[in-house]
Amino acid sequence: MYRAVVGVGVACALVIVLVYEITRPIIERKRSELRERAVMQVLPGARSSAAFRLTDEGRFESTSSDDEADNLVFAGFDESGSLVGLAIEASGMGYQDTIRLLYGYSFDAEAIIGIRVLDSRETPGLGDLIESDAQFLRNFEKLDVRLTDGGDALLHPIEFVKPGQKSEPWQIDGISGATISSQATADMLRDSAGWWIPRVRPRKADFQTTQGEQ
Amino acid sequence: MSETSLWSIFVNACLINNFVLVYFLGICPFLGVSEKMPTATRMGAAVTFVMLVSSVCAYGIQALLVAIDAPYLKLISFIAVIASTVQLVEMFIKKMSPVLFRALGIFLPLITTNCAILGLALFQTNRGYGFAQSIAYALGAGVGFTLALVLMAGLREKLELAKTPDIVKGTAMALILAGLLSMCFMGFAGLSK
Amino acid sequence: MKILGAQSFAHGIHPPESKDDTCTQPIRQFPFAPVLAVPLVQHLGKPAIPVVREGQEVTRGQCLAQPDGFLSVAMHAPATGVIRRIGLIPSISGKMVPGFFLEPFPASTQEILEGTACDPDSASPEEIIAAIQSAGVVGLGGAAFPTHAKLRIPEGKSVDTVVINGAECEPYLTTDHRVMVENAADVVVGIRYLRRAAGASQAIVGIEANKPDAAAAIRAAIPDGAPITVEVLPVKYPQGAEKMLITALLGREIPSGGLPLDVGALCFNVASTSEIGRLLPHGAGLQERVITIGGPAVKNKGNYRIPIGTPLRFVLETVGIQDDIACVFLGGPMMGQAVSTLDIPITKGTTGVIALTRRETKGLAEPKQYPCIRCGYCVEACPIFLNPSQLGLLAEQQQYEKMAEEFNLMDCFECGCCTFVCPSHIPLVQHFRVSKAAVRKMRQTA
Amino acid sequence: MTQSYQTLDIRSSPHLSSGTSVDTIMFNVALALLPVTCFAVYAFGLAALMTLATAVAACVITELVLCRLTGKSVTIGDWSVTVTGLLYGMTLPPALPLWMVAAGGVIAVGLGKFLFGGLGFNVFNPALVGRAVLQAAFPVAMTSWPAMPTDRFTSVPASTLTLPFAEPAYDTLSGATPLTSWKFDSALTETSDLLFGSVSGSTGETCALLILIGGVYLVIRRMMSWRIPIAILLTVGLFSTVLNLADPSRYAGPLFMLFSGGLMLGAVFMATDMVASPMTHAGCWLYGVLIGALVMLIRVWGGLPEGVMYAILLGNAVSPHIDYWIRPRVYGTRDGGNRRE
Amino acid sequence: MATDAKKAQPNDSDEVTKGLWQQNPILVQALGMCPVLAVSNTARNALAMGLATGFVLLASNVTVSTIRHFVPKQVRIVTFILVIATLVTVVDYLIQAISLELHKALGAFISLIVVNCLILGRAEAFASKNNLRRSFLDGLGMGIGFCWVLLCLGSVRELFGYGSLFGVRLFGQHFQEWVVMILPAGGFFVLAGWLLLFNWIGQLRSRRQSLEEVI
Ligand SMILES: Cc1cc2nc3c(=O)[nH]c(=O)nc-3n(C[C@H](O)[C@H](O)[C@H](O)COP(=O)(O)O)c2cc1C
Ligand SMILES: Cc1cc2nc3c(=O)[nH]c(=O)nc-3n(C[C@H](O)[C@H](O)[C@H](O)COP(=O)(O)O)c2cc1C
Ligand SMILES: Cc1cc2nc3c(=O)[nH]c(=O)nc-3n(C[C@H](O)[C@H](O)[C@H](O)COP(=O)(O)O)c2cc1C
Ligand SMILES: Cc1cc2nc3c(=O)[nH]c(=O)nc-3n(C[C@H](O)[C@H](O)[C@H](O)CO)c2cc1C
Ligand code: SF4
Ligand code: SF4
Ligand code: SF4
Ligand code: SF4
Ligand code: FES
Repeated sequence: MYRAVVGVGVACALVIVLVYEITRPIIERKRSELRERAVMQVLPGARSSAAFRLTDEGRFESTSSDDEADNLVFAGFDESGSLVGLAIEASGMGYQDTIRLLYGYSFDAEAIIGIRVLDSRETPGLGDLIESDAQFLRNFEKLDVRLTDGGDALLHPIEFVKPGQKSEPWQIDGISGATISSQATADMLRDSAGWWIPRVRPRKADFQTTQGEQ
Repeated sequence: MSETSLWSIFVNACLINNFVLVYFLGICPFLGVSEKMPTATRMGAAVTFVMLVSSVCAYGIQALLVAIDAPYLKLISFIAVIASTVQLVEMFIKKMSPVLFRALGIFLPLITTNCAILGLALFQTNRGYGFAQSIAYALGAGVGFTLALVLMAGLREKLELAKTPDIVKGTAMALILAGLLSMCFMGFAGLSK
Repeated sequence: MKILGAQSFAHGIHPPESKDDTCTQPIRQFPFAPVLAVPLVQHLGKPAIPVVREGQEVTRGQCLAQPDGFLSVAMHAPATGVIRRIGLIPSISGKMVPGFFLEPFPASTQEILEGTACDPDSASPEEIIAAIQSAGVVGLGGAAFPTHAKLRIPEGKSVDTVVINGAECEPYLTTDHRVMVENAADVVVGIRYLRRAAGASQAIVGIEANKPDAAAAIRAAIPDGAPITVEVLPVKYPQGAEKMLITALLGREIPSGGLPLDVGALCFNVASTSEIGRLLPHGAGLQERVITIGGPAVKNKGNYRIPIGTPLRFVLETVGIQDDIACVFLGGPMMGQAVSTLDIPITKGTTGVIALTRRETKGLAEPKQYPCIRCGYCVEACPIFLNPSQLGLLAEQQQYEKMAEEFNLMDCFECGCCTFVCPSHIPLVQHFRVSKAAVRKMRQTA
Repeated sequence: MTQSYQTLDIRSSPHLSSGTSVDTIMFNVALALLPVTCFAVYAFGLAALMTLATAVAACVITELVLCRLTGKSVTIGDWSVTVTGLLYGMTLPPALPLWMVAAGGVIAVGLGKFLFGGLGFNVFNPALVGRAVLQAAFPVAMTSWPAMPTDRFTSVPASTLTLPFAEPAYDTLSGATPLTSWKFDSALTETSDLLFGSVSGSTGETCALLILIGGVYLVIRRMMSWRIPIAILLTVGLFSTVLNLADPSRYAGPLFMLFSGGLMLGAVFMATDMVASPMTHAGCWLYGVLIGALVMLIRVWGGLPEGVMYAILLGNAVSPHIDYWIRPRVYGTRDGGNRRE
Repeated sequence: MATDAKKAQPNDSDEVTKGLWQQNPILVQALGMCPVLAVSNTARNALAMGLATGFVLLASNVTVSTIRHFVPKQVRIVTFILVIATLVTVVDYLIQAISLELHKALGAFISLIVVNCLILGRAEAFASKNNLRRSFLDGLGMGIGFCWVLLCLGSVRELFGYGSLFGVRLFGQHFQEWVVMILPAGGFFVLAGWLLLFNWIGQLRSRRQSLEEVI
């Protein structure tokens, strides 16, 4: 009786492995294209990207792009191969569910220079304005994330303010009618940047050494 | 990065993103076993129980699959392991507590191959929950499922004697009620900040 | 169950009392009709067996029929006259029942025939029970259940309290009221008999607060040291239902499907009690009773001592009625039965004759019925704590089984509170009567 | 005289009735809403008038058409659908496009009432079903509060007359209702403003005082359960007092909580809809406490500034259970009488 | 081939059409409702999900029917689940290879086809008892029946929810979206609406039929 099950099982396993092996290269190519596109979007000017992993010693080392670890950052490079900045993932609870987004950090500007929502289930027409509202996205053209002199925290943690009240470069203007989603975005960025920037900034060199490899 | 607190995971799975009313998982038993309040309560209890079991299973399998680097076996092993574990637990309960078995037993086979159970396993691995988080998630999902089911049963029982137009009877009525309940649950949005 | 010191039961309703017209007028003797129709069965139980022939002359108070078995009582001649015929008499249920047609002698003095007296202090309980049975006394509160039958206490039960029901919670009716005011002494004597027969250590008379003069009269009539108390109860319908009364007075709840006996009590109407106290010392039989004739359609409203067997038509013609009379019912407006013909006679169970005009019935005749809006008024009115709303919905779908099994239909005692309050004008109690009959039938055949 | 005997009615007892009937109750509810309606028109001008009129008309016409279509006898004479329409209109922002008002009205009566079998069987409050669907469908329009200029009696906001299916455009937004300013700007509104309605908000919710007066009228006429509003208001009051004492800077006090938003209108007129609320007195208390607690939960910890609607709808969903568990013990039985299982 | 079969044997066409209407898996049997509701927020997602489910249904019917004689009774269900899980895994990877965006939109619901009551239900109730041809036709009919209802659902939700159909905006610039249609509640309502329409048509038909009988 078990012969039949085992037989079917073996056949199934074969089929799965076969399909997996055939589709894997295609899927991986698409994935990296997708990621590349996202990175380029949050790092205007970038033309290629590479993944880096934060090691336990606090260094960054190059890793394969399908690494599923969660301590990854992506470096973006322009045509000449020089570093444009880093793309970092952040996530947090929004209005309806967890929002995941990618933001671009520029070493030169010491600022966040772009964001892109990877995943959200916010209300269409309200919460999803964080992806499309031009006014809101303008907050991220140059969002100040300078570090303190000690280099271990943001000089001005990112602040959320009511729509139209932005007066400092580290403030984020909310979206009227979607206060919660836009505030969640700000909170996410503040926490994530406060954690990552002090770690990546001193190690800018780690990213430049591998620029040729991508 | 999954530092979300257990409480917020629980509230999220139970109220804000209720499995049945928001994620649309387990609709079939939701529509099928929500006509009588006592049955609904017991069904809910059974689902919660199976969810806990399968959450633990899924946590173990995922760890194993990552170790042997065989992500393509995820689905097939989830379903196989969950189904057989539930079967084992069922036999165990039958031996240990016939009363409990009579209360929950008839539902177990129905639930084993149910999308809420598998969905739970898939979601918790996709979100990279740790062990305690997985348990909180399973508990939240189970309690949320029970809540939806029991509320639904109350409403359907109340409507049993109503003079509803003929075309609304049955599944259509259940869907309308589910839609209204789903709308009620929208009020919980934002609770788990 | 004594909440905040007020003695009452929970729930119930407050219909307008409408008692002022009759409650102050003394009881008047009613004239004899040309022909009296005395049915052989005026009580719950077996018909009595005639002991007189057609054409025989009888004396007022003479026994016309003997009880047939225990659950039956004797009938007595309401007047001195001649038995014209033994034939069929229409009854309120629409059925024809056998009975005597008695033609009173207009010239007679109408002396009441007396028999062997029964002494309240020396007679044994059995003797008292037998005396009550041969006096033909039945429950005069409306149910007409043979009074002596209640007094036979089964093996293993005992009674500590005799409850005398002077609540008279039905609107319009004032018979019990007047009886208490005018015949308080008879009531107290009646209690002596009842207490002795039941072996009860005490008696309580429950009277609604709208009859202070009745309470005072009874109190005055109670001899010093007698274990009889008078309790004044809040005015509320159905205070007079024995379950409610016993709960209010004794704080005891009669179990579902049980009798007052199960909680050591017996309940008797004051009018029944007063008749016992009036008849037994003389060995006489019940041949007339006090009845309220009232309602807006009646001209000469009041309480009358009316011979049993007086045709309703004669009663109404004697007191005079308004032209726009629309509805006549026997008993009170909450539980009384409407009559379709005036040819039926007054019986022992008749507590009142109430006639309404078009004006009062206009709203009632064909009220627009709405679906149940779940207002819960009925739930909060039902003294038995049933859910009339749910029962009503089930009744419309004829789910009688479920009504009885899950919603305690059989505990409904048809007080009508639910129908009274229902803003949707759903005939709830009417449904329940039908449903209960259906359930009884199902259970019998099953 | 003999003639009149022949026309005797034969009816079964009881031969008396309390005299209240569904249509008088509903008519009186509409009457109790009249002051609130007048105030709404005064406060928000022509826009409010048009909103309320459209809401009532949409509800009544829907009921009429559905009754005709299904061959039922027409039930608009019992006033219940008028009450539904009026209350529904009162929960809407005064400058909501009229086509949305009408669409919501059709939904309120069609989905919220008719599909369940009409009067008496709607398990959810139909007016709130209408509002909830609108809120889910048009979240932006449902949370836009235009300023009410002095020429409000002669002109209407542009948004009101938006073409069907088109997106409304607003000329001037007054911005925040009291609850929104509290929730997102931590700004409190004067209690007197809340009482007398000089604030922005839904058409019929702004004047707490008139709503209370209407409620007291209905309670005095015994057409409304006073237990439900009292339970809701007490719960909210106590809850907010405790929070306010614990941390006055974060949590608003009871007066603000009680008189702001739709709480008064909801507690007095909408939670009390008998059809969707429990039947027993004890059940009503529990239901009220539950709704009050949910309102506070959503207002204080949820994402929305106002939770009255969702709280009442959830209360409606729970009320069959309340009725099931709070069954009074049947007289003469030990365990509450027969029960399933 | 289906059309050929139809011509050859009227029975065969019944096999296909029963899934379309009288025994429609969604409208009548209420099976496999979860994916129906979850991924029908746009016409494109609905179609993709319908096709994926339909494919698995067809393939599992065929496979199950083929191996039905080799599989002992006791392990039948287990084997079927195994087969279905394999097919789903395959579909999952295929969709990823075709479009990652689509895969993301359908989310976990592709994997959840495994537990779709419809598929196991047909395998158990039909394919394990019938020959290859009939199982194929049954799978085809059920698959199409599933697809078209899903498509109807998705179209209405997209039309009102986004003002577009298959991504093409239909109502111009100023259309006000009905967000509720894309929300979960809208899924329930629209499916209920289709069901009401279906029941109504059924009622009209049976009424006409009984009328004809009377005449
Ligand atoms: C159905 C519905 C969905 C909503 N979705 C969101 C959302 O996704 N994101 C958000 O920030 N606010 C959302 N809101 C609005 C919030 O409840 C709240 O009104 C808003 O954040 C307040 O912003 P404001 O202060 O700018 O008015 C939604 C409201 C409703 C009624
Ligand atoms: C709803 C209801 C109301 C009643 N009200 C009275 C009443 O007011 N007075 C009364 O004597 N009996 C009333 N009864 C009858 C009593 O329950 C009881 O049968 C009676 O008091 C027994 O006395 P009897 O046998 O001497 O008539 C009522 C019964 C019911 C069901
Ligand atoms: C009875 C009633 C119930 C209401 N329920 C809600 C509700 O649950 N959610 C909501 O956002 N607004 C509700 N409102 C409207 C709010 O009072 C008003 O829209 C709110 O204060 C503004 O919040 P916003 O920022 O979401 O626009 C209700 C109004 C009334 C009259
Ligand atoms: C006190 C009271 C409150 C009411 N509140 C509502 C309400 O909030 N919404 C509604 O649609 N109808 C309301 N009604 C009217 C009526 O109950 C409603 O039309 C039915 O729910 C429709 O079946 C109310 C009626 C009363 C007596
Ligand atoms: S007959 Fe009427 S008045 Fe007399 S006790 Fe009964 S209900 Fe009360
Ligand atoms: S008639 Fe029956 S159900 Fe109605 S109130 Fe009286 S006891 Fe209760
Ligand atoms: S007779 Fe009774 S059951 Fe029949 S319709 Fe009228 S109220 Fe309903
Ligand atoms: S009183 Fe009438 S309308 Fe109110 S709940 Fe009872 S049956 Fe329904
Ligand atoms: S439970 Fe059947 S498809 Fe989800």
